Amino acid sequence: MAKSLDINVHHLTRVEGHGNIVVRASDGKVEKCVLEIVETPRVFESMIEGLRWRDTSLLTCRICGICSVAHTTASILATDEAFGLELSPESLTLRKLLMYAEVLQSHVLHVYFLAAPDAFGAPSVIPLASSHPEVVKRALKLKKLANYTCAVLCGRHVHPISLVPGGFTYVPPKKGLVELKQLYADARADIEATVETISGVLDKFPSFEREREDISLVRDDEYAIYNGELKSSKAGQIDHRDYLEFIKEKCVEHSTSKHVYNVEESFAVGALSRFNNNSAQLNEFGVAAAKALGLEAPCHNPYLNNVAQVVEAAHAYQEAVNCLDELIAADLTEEKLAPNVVPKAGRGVGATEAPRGLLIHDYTYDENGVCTEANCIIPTGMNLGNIDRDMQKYVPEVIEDRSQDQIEHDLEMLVRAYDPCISCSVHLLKVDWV
Amino acid sequence: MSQATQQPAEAVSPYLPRAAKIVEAKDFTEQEKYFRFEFEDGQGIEYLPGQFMEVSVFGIGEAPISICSSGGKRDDLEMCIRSAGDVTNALHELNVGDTVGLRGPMGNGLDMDAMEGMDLLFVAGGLGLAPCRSFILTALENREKFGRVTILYGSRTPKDLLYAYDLDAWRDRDDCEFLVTVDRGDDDWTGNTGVITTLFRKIDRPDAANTAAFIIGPPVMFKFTVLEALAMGLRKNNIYCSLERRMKCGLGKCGHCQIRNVYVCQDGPIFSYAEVMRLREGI
Amino acid sequence: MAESKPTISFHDFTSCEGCQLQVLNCEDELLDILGAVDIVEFREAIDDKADSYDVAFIEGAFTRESDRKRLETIRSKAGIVVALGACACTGGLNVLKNFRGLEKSMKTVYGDSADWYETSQALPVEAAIKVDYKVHGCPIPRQEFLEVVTSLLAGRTPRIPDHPVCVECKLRENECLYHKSQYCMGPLARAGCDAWCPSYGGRCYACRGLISDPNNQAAFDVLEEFGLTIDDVLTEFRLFNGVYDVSQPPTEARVEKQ
Amino acid sequence: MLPQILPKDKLADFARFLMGEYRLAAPVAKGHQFAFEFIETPEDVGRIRMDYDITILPPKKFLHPMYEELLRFGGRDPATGEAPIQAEPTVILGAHPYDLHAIATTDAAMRAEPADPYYATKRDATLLIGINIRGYVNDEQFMADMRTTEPPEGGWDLFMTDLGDRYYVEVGSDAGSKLHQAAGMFTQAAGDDHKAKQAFDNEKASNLPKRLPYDTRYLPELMSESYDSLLWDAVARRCFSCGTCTNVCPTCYCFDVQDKLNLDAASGVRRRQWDSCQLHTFAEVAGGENFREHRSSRLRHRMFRKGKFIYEQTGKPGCVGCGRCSVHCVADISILEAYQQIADEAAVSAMEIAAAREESQ
Ligand SMILES: Cc1cc2nc3c(=O)[nH]c(=O)nc-3n(C[C@H](O)[C@H](O)[C@H](O)COP(=O)(O)OP(=O)(O)OC[C@H]3O[C@@H](n4cnc5c(N)ncnc54)[C@H](O)[C@@H]3O)c2cc1C
Ligand code: SF4
Ligand code: SF4
Ligand code: SF4
Repeated sequence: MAKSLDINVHHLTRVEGHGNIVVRASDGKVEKCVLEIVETPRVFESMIEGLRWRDTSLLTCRICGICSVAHTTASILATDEAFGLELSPESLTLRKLLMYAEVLQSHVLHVYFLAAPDAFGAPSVIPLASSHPEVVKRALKLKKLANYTCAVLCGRHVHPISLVPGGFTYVPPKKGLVELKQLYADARADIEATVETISGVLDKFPSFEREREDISLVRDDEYAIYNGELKSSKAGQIDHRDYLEFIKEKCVEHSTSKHVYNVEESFAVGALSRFNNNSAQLNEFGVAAAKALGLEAPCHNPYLNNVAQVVEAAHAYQEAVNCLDELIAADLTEEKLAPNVVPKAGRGVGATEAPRGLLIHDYTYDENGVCTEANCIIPTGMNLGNIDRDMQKYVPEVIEDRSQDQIEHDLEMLVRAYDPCISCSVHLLKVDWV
Repeated sequence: MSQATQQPAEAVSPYLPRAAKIVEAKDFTEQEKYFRFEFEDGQGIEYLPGQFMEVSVFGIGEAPISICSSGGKRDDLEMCIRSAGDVTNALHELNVGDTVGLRGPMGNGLDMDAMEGMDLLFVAGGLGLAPCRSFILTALENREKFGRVTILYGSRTPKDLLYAYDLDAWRDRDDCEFLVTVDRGDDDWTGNTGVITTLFRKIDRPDAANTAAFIIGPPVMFKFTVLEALAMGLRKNNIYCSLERRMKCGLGKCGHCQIRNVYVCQDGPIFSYAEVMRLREGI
Repeated sequence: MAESKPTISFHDFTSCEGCQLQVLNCEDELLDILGAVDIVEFREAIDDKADSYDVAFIEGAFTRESDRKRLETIRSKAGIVVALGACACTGGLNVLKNFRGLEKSMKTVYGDSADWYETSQALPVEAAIKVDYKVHGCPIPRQEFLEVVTSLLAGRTPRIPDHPVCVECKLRENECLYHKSQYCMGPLARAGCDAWCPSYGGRCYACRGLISDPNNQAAFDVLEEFGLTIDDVLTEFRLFNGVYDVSQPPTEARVEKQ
Repeated sequence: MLPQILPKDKLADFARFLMGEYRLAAPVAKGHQFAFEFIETPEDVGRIRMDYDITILPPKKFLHPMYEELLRFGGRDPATGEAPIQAEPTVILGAHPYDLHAIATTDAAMRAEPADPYYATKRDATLLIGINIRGYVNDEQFMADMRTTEPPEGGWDLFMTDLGDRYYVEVGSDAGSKLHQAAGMFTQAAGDDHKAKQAFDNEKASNLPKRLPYDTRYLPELMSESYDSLLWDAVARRCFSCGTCTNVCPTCYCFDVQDKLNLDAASGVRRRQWDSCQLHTFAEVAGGENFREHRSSRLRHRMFRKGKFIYEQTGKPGCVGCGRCSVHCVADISILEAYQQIADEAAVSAMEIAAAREESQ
């Protein structure tokens, strides 16, 4: 009977970046229950200011190596918009394909390497390599496929090279695309097996629910990943340029990452939020995965974010295959992809869905294409408040039935379920401090 | 496309080393270690003094090392290796019974028969005694062929002296003159102190026209001792040195050891002072 | 009896964690690496904590005084310390903030709440502890990480190139950016990335730092002929090599050129 | 071996024929420049550009690859070493005359005793099909001075000249002769063809003026005279020591040898890779002594190798005048200019130069 708790998970493992979970309770009453963010501030926005347009994305993609493609995409979308650049259909397809590849890579990495050990009762992926070698090999194979997609298209996944405002600086060779297509065909069974593996451990996810506000991008024509309008499950739909209407910020002392709020005190972004807002637009493969995993919208169990990730991995896989078919048919040439950028003064907002959720870059340029003001909103930053609220609801619910160790483990798992990318959450935006 | 590949039967790689076993190993100093090798194939080796081998440790690399035993046809060969980097450090970890790869002999070396009847002056500084020893031992083994034999050896401190047993043997011989000096002595040191050029004052003036000198040591020493040798009247063509350069192939291809138009690994490492002068970048 | 495997740890400081991801991105080699070494600490992937390590890989820049202790602890527990990636090797692009004025940076981002958080100049790990080897790059090239691991296992010095990126760029037969009227840091930048950026249409911004004998005179002449002003050159320089920058503050950030 | 004619529209067929028997390398566009690449698919055949101006890297990359395995080993034990010396039958299609000369030079260097079996094996398995040039394609070329505008005496198999709708194909070896016979799409050249080739040659000659104020027979001597010139310091001020000039040079063949380990940290390969005398580590030895520490001495060494040493060693040109090193140099350092400058300052009498010029015309 754990009437008193003193949990202090220092430098939480198996997440990106540094965070501590701190829970204090006495006599069954929770006094403190927060995720402390102890990452060093990196003050990216101030570094962006003064950079020329062609350097903004190469700086901001370094906010996070895990969702580097998403950061680049948000950044170049902002620059595209600021300069009013037209994108060729081929460049658009290439960009989307890169986003799908990143979703696939990130979700696979997260589900297999960071979350699965909990489900399999292993301390980390390393013992899994010997206890469940086929699972680890499959994970590596899928991860490699996604990585290789980026390598063929833009040089690399971590800090992509040829993905720039207005187009691409490199023409992916047809040979590479054809090779990729074959590799994707070979990987279909691995995605199916992933769905099966996870459906086998569904009972390992605690059944906990807390009603929440889900915010994500939406589009009429597809399950929005690359761009779209903002939708809140509680407050309707707005243009991406008006994001500040939904995303209000405040500093909190226990976190170098700012917290956000909208209708409620906190809201959620990420795979589960996207699923809740967009599940009707999943492709067949995604639908099949959701069915096999029994995931239905709206779902308010944050632990099932991992399950939503698997559904999205399947969806992204299928979309990637479609993009590849288009690109192979399109016969890429330098004329079709080369960016033709003429800088001009203006503001642009790039809103995209990083694997961990909504990501926004907002830049203002002067007439020479030098950035004068920048604002980035990072998904994990948005989720932090929601994580605190989840923990604060969860702990009292179980405080009498579970031991301190069990609770600690559950909370770690909860935080991991959000797939927080703490390093990227820690360089927040400029807001009006009135 | 045809998949056929051609593998010419006669093509033997000059990069493939022969396996050699360490049959003797001794620490001379903290940095220098002595090795005697025998080839695993039992074929032995024939070489001239002044030649060197590429010593190979798979996974680390190769290093050119002079042979320090006397020239001729033999079953074994000796080397003295200073630990200076990766390969030489790895070699220092080896002991009797271990094997290394050897390629060679490489380089020109010098046929001492051509010097029959001449007086010989050996001047060795530091590790330069290693290649020099091959000449010295070859000369002493064929003592009757040569006139006067004089050996000058300089080292930094008494602790750095190499081949102590040879030094004793040379000192004891009465058919050669042997002088040694150290830059800095210690409490036990009773011999000469000072740079090697000071030894020149202590030997009888040689028969200049009929003397071959071997000056082997670090570049600075070379400059000063050549001066002494020339001052004694020795001929530029009769003063020999061994040049050190970076080397990779030992086959006159990789370009690293090139000095102007010569490849040290093929055309050297033994050069006469007349040639070194022509090379300009030689020292 | 099997010898015990060398122990390896990973530690992260201020960075995007992309270099650790590059380690995980060695998909083909990962299982072999796990067979050859014991990874005893890798916060991104495992829970364990260890008392000592044969080799400690440190990712990220040293950006606040309170990290000094953690770095010193790692140093004292580790046989060999390897700096992993630009942030650890040179401070990486974190150094940019030093040029923006620290207080101002923090104010811009956190407003009145700025002094809740601790920060200081961004510096290379070397500014706090001795580093034995460096794996350069933003991100690190996988092949170089593997070269370092295998070399250290074999007990030899890892072969880290000290020549310009142009060497690799030419081997890949890229059209030189200077021929396309764009400029490039390749002639001064340390190779080892296989001319990654120029091969995909980007320019090299010297994320792997500078070679040890860059010809500054030539750089100045050529870039000037190219129509760049000194400000342009400095901006280009500071993206990744602010730490070498001698023309401007921060004085603290200047470390000995390697 | 009489000259042959290949209709231009049969070139693709010929390429496909070659692909059936050999690994085929040919020039293709690489951005706005050109590169030799392996032609592997029917689509690739369409990319072959026999009208290319000059490739970034010369064909040496097939004979002396930038990375080449010398040995494989299973561990430290020398008994585990083995040498994979092999070559795939290859055709290099579309080498310009100066590149054929350069191959002749590397042939001489690599086959000089002790011969390099890796190179020799590849070279023996390679057929060379040349293509003629029409003139200079940039200001840095001086093939006429280096006498490399026509193919060398031997060492190539076929040599094609573009006569508009057809190629005039000279046959340089038995292997070349067998090749065109087996291909079955060549016919013997006739009177008109010879005339057209003659016209081509005349026009070509007028497009290839000499650019040096002296006969290059005197180049080695002029180099010797200039050893102490300030020129080398002056030029080195701008030199990045980036090694581009040597990497793109068709007659540079220096290399480094390194061991690459597998993940067991025991087995691996010993391989060689292109190296450059311009890199500051090139002549550095353990302990830090560097025998060509100064940029100027490295730059001079390269120029001397090109203008003097290689020629003295092989009897073949050490520089074929292709201009690649100068075109690709970020700092615009021009070897042609250097060759011109040394003449101005060398202690060669004006008369000697005049005599040389007269002789060469
Ligand atoms: C003809 C000749 C004879 C020599 N004889 C001896 C001897 O008898 N005893 C002895 O201790 N040393 C001798 N050396 C020096 C010895 O070769 C170097 O100390 C050794 O190569 C250092 O290699 P390393 O791998 O330990 O050092 P690293 O610094 O790790 O060198 C890496 C590589 O660089 C090259 N390299 C570095 N230094 C040299 C160098 N000085 N010469 C050639 N290549 C070099 C080698 O290929 C070497 O493998 C001789 C050198 C030459 C050229
Ligand atoms: S593009 Fe850059 S790296 Fe490549 S050759 Fe040109 S200057 Fe060098
Ligand atoms: S090309 Fe330059 S910037 Fe790009 S990865 Fe290499 S060193 Fe870094
Ligand atoms: S290409 Fe130019 S800058 Fe580079 S090493 Fe050669 S001469 Fe120097």
